[in-house]
Amino acid sequence: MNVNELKEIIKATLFAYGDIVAKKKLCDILQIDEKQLRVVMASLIEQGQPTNKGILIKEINDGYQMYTNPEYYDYVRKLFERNTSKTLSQAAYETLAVVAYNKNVTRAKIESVRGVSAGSTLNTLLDKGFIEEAGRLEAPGRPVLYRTTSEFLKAFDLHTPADLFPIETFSEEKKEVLEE
Amino acid sequence: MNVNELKEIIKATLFAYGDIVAKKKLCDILQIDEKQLRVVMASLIEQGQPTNKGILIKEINDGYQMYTNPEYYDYVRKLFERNTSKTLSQAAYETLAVVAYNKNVTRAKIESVRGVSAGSTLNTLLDKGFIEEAGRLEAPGRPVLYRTTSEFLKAFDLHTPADLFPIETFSEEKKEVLEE
Amino acid sequence: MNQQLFDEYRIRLENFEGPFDLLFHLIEKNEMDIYDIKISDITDQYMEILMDMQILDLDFASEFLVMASTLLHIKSKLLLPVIQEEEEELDPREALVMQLLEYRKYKKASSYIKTQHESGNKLFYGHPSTENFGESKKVYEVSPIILKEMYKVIVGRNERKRNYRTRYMAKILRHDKFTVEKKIKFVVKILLENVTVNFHNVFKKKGTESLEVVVSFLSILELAKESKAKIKQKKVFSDIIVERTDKLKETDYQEFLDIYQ
Repeated sequence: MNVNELKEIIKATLFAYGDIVAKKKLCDILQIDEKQLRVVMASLIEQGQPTNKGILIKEINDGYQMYTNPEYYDYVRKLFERNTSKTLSQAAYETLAVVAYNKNVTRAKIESVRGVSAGSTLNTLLDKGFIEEAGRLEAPGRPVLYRTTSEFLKAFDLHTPADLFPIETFSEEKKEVLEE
Repeated sequence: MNVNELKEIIKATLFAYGDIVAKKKLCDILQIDEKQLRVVMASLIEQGQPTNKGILIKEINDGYQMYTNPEYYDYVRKLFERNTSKTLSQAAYETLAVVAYNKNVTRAKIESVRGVSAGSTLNTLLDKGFIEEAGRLEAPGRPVLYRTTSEFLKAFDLHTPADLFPIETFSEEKKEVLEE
Repeated sequence: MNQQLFDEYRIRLENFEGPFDLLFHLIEKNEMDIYDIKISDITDQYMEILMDMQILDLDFASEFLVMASTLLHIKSKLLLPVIQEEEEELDPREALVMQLLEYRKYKKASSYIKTQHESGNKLFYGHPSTENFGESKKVYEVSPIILKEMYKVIVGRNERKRNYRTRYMAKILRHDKFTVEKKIKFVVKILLENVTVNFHNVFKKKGTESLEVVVSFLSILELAKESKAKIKQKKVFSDIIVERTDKLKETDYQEFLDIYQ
């Protein structure tokens, strides 16, 4: 199969699926290996920019998904009655920050960083699908671990968890604490 | 706004909406009249065929909708296939046969036919979506009735339950089993 | 504290994400160095804000109160004369400062996360297609023929293994036993002949085995459930009146015969 044909099939599948399609799945369907897929996808993603920019494709976690070019947000938004812009509470953003930057994190850790109880905020984030349970910590009490989801990556315009600015970005230059 | 820009915005809106977008709505969004829209759409639809054929656009009623090129159905279909193991256990096949040939059947009946407890097999089949609950039998204890689903028909390549080969001995057995 | 500053402090605690957030606010307002917090000033101001709450919502304020006690503890430690010991004395503020720095880091990260959310909000992801992609390929390696054969096999096995034997067994077992199945037939017959009957007179005659009485009673309950009979009892342990309803038909007798005979 030639590359152009592959590209069209990929577009068709991503469009029809409407969600992240795993790389492995695409390789299965197209009968190609992941290296070949990467080449095709790179070309497809790049070509999207100048000639076909209404609908773009991005890599999210171990898959790809189609999305609308944010440039056209103002037009697309008009299609939907509701105001599509959704924001979360400050508490939710802080909690998400702790979860996102710590990969697998217990409720106790979140509470110790923020100094407040995290129960209801965690529930909100679980409901919205931005975080999920990720097993339990092998420690006394076996507390539940939380991590962010691909839904989080999608809603926060990130490709992988590694896309986040490193947390050090947000700490002031290191001073020797309390040194005179 | 130039025609190419219009085309990209139209693609973005049709993609995001995922349903028929009315011509009037598109005209509203793009601030153009219906005659202009027709020209742009004609060009967009035509251009789809050779260079961008994974996702096509068609006119439906008074609007437009995106759809996948049917040429690629065989690939796209693979995405939606259930990712389950291809065989069932002997117990599951037997149980399924009893349910399929008896339409609405109680657990007691299955167990009486097969001579073994049916609990875990029933759960497997319920999980796989091959059978479902179909009310209760109006008899002492009001036991749950089971029947096969359309998922079962799909997986077993049947169009209707009547497609099953008739079992001649069936009527003889019915009374006997009910009496147990 | 001057009036303007005081008004600013009259901010409701609800506006703060927690005690760390409030402490930050105070440190910034007082233009203090986070590494050298004037604990005495901060504690006083912090307490003032807490006291200013007209009604203390303990559910909400408990975390702020915990911080208050931490501050007071640190303050008291700082007031004590430092006895120089061999190992270096830790600054009592250190743990608090570490926590504040950690919190500040994530607070900043959270506004970045929020920005990301705003840009993510401008993306639309489409929906799974509702198109019909045709009959999906047969996933299970089985055909209706196999299913039919399977059924024949179990029916055959069933026949050989148990059918005839169980049929006789069932008859033997039922022979001397009272069964609801049989009894219903009997009750239906009696009710078809009499509109009402006295339970004690008809079903609980002298010499009737208690098992039979129970079975009779269950049969009546079964009929009552199907609205074919009504049961009345004036008071506990008094006689039970069983009354047939319009729903009880001649055909019921035949039907029960068919099913249970």
